[in-house]
Amino acid sequence: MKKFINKPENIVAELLEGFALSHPDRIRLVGNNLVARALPKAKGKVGVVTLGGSGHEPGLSGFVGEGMLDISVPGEIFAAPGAPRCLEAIRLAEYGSGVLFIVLNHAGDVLSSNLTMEMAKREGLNVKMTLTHEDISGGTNPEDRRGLVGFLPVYKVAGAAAEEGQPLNACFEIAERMGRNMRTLAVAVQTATHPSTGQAIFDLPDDEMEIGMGQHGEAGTGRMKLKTADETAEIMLDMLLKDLGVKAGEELLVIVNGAGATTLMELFTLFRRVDQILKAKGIKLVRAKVGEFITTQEQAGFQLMIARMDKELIRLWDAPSNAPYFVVR
Amino acid sequence: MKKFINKPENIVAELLEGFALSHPDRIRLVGNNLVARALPKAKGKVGVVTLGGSGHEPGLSGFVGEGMLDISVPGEIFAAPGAPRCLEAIRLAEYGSGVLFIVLNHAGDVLSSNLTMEMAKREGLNVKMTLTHEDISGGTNPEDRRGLVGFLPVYKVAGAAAEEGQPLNACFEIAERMGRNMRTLAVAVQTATHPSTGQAIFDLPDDEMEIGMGQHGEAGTGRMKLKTADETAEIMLDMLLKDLGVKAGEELLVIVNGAGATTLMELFTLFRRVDQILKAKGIKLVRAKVGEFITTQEQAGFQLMIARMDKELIRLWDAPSNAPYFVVR
Amino acid sequence: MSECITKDEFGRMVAGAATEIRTKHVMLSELDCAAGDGDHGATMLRTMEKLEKAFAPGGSDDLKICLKDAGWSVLGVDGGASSSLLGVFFTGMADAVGNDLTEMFEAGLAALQKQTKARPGDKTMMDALVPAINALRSAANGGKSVREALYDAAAAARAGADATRNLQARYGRAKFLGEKTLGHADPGATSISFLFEGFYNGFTSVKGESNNA
Amino acid sequence: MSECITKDEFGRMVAGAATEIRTKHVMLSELDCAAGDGDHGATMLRTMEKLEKAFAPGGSDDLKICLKDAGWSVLGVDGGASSSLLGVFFTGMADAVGNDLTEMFEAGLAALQKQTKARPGDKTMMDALVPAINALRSAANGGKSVREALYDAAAAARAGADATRNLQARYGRAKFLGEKTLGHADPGATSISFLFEGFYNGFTSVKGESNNA
Ligand SMILES: Nc1ncnc2c1ncn2[C@@H]1O[C@H](COP(=O)(O)OP(=O)(O)O)[C@@H](O)[C@H]1O
Ligand SMILES: Nc1ncnc2c1ncn2[C@@H]1O[C@H](COP(=O)(O)OP(=O)(O)O)[C@@H](O)[C@H]1O
Ligand SMILES: [Mg+2]
Ligand SMILES: [Mg+2]
Ligand SMILES: [Mg+2]
Ligand SMILES: [Mg+2]
Repeated sequence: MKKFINKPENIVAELLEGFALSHPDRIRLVGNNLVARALPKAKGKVGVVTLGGSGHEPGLSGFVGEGMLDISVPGEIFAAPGAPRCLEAIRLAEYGSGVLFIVLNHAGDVLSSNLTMEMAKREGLNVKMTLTHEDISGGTNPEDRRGLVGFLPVYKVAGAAAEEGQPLNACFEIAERMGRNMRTLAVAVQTATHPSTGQAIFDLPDDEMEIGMGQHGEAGTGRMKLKTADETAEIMLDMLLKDLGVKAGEELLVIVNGAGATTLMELFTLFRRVDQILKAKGIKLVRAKVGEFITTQEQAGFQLMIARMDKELIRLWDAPSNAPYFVVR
Repeated sequence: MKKFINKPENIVAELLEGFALSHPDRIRLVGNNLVARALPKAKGKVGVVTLGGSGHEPGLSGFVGEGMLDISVPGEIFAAPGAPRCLEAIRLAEYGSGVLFIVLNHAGDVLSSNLTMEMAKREGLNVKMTLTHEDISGGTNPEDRRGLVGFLPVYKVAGAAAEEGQPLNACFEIAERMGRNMRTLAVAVQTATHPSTGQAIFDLPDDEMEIGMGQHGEAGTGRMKLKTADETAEIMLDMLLKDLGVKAGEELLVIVNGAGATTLMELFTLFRRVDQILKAKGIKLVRAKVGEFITTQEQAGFQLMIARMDKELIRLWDAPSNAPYFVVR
Repeated sequence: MSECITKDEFGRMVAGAATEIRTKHVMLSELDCAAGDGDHGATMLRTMEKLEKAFAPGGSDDLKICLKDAGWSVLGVDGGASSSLLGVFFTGMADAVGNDLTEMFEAGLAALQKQTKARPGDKTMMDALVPAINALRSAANGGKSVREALYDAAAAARAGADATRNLQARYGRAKFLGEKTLGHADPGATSISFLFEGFYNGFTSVKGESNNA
Repeated sequence: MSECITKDEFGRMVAGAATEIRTKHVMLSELDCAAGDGDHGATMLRTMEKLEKAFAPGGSDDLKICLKDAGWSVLGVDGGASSSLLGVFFTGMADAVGNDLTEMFEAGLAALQKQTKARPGDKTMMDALVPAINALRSAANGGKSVREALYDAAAAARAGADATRNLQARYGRAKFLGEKTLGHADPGATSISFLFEGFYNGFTSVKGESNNA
């Protein structure tokens, strides 16, 4: 493994320290290694909290900032944080109007957040939890659909709603509406090495790719020969459009998220084909985002996300943010 | 090679198409595949133009936008564009007060830009060219020092000066001052494959790294056993501080630029050590930027840049920008 | 067996379990590499550290306080599914202190079953934990000693863990691997079998007796 | 040799050179892989396309216009150092149309030398180009025919290119590789030798004569 790290057991603490130091005006570490805004949100607004494993930078803590998250609870490498730190984060993000807790559907995260919710309720905290699960490779049962890069629009629109002073119920409804209207599919072509163990997290023959691969090398169902950019975009977009039931005239947000080693060069090439297909079908591509938002170390591959937008969701997506890895003017 | 591309000869055209489509409000392709702002700069201001090979995304075209570049001239993969398109860009970026032409010191780019300057002068265009060459691995002769991620502060401060209406001479002086006060060193641990040829661009044994490796696998001088993040940061920062002659009390901008496959996790870890060392030496780290600004496909490694800042340079660095990969509010 | 367990006795059980995990954590990570993310050994090591700390000399003499502390700090290991589940388990046991050991374990299991739908057959830690606790119950009902009960539990846990080799994962990360999980024992079930092995070793250690109950 | 060359004659030379590059471009890229970025063959292919197009039937009959067009479109190949340098070279030749072939080549070289400091010995295209043009000059001064002059030039270019094997690069990307460039011929010098080989082939082709000048 060729990674610039020090002792494996210190990776998370050191990366968080570096992250906070590189944005001293915007980010600070509070409590038990929680990532929070340097300037907390004004009293009376809804707090927005999330949790998730580390090793996926800039996800998830890169989206803490005005207009997005108040606090993120980073776990160990690829591992959910436990309930105690989540509870601590929720207490800190209570500015007087309750807290929205955004959870990506992965076994460990759900376990921790269910426990957190029980404890928070016992303490009388006003928390609502919303689960993202838009990975269509999981089949039709929503429980089996993982939360992938769809967290990004959910953080963005719910964060913007909270920032503009909407009440907890409204923020929750917006997050849920965004969640219901989005779908993601991932593809992997090259494994990552686990930074603590130095082991490859999966194997894939030299000429194959796997559609449906999860965020940590959890296998998908679509192992096939490597395809061109255009073919790959066509296969994946087709599955997504069908699953979401998109019709001509509807308005979509598209996100192309690089897994780590896949270049922007490739992501742009793929996005170009997505745009062409949507145009041909009369579907409106109203917003787009191409880059690395949640990575899996140096894995190669990408996630393609589509989301059906409405006027309010677009307005909230466009609202200002100063999160270090999602600045909107 | 596992890359999502179509025909190798179409890579550049397709990636540019996708890039422009993903930012239709900010970017459009003009003329002969030049990347320009969707809304051109106001008349009477200085235009800012750059050139460079493709395959390094988001560099260089990702920094076209209000407050940074007006037009970038992308070449083929890793290859400088020729003079004709550069000349075309300069003509288009002439808004009445001349054009600043920012060139990174690489053989092909310098050749093209010298030719461009001759032609531009013959046409009576008012252009000034500034060359960035801050790679200290090239030795003491400035001609041998390549232009690496230092283009970023130069684009930023010169772009901001042009945006606020400073005359060409002033923009040029600012770019030169920024250029004189910056130093970069790169390190590579893993090769990239050339997207057109499918070949590895260099070889490196499994347990080694190379300090001084250039943007395209041009060898450096510092091949050594792989080091920890802390050791690597110490070695590189030490060389940079010496070369720039930084003294206690001075103010620095630091950029850590990932080569492609090196994770933000690692870059944060490295940055943390840089911050610690500077604190110990009494040097002030006033601004920082950690991410991928110029990449070499899926190469692993990073560039560390330091720059001595003054009040005006900091002000210009902080000025607003809406370049897709460098948004400042 | 229907005696209440003392804090010292449970502390010895924890120490025995910690020794067991410390000798075998590499194998746990290897199992987790086969169909998970390779971190289970590291998480179990951190879990045992927290458990030992909660029972360290100088701490409270109250078993309930020690177990509550253990549960909370295991929840705080931040190591994904397994540390959360074990944290819940020890917290559940804490709530039943005052009852006998079997009842305490049953209370831990009940708490756990509120957090996960996984049941024996799903290739999770439940495949070792449920038979182990069933064995404790049978031993208690059959009038066996704590030592004998723990011996039976360890044997049942081991058998349960071994049997996961032939199962397909239906919970946790591994569920997405389907058939590929066949042929490897579940890491979580394996560590439960090590825990019960260690509980027995620890319980018997001070008395200096041999392993045959 | 002090005759002026016609547009058709030069067009045939270009066609010969294009054929040569098309058969050997893979080798050029391989040489560029050894101590560069592996794209030299591709750049040369695109360069030859532009050259051929400038001399394609239906275009101008004026050699100066054709060469100006060729130079400008080769500059526009966007292929890094070599296409810019060759673009400059053909532009320089265009400016000397009206003089004899040797003088045209010398004018191209002079234009080139304004853009690069590389000289023979620096392991660049200059190591083939300078001897080739020197050979043209000697042939002309010695009263040889164009055909003979081009034959000498091709031989000199090949010898110059071969000799780069023993040189260390001091210009272009390869300069950063220092000693590692030893043992491989310079790609740019090699393509210059192919160009001159092709110029000779093309010039002689229509007359249907054998290769021995
Ligand atoms: N929902 C669940 N119910 C019961 N046990 C589970 C569940 N999810 C995971 N496990 C257990 O946890 C083990 C994996 O633990 P570990 O590797 O530490 O966590 P993670 O999977 O988060 O990396 C699995 O082998 C399984 O025994
Ligand atoms: N400054 C220079 N002067 C003369 N020739 C040069 C110079 N730089 C590069 N070359 C020639 O160009 C060749 C490489 O061409 P090519 O691979 O097409 O361009 P690039 O190096 O930009 O990828 C070298 O082998 C060398 O002969
Ligand atoms: Mg894990
Ligand atoms: Mg090149
Ligand atoms: Mg695991
Ligand atoms: Mg080359």
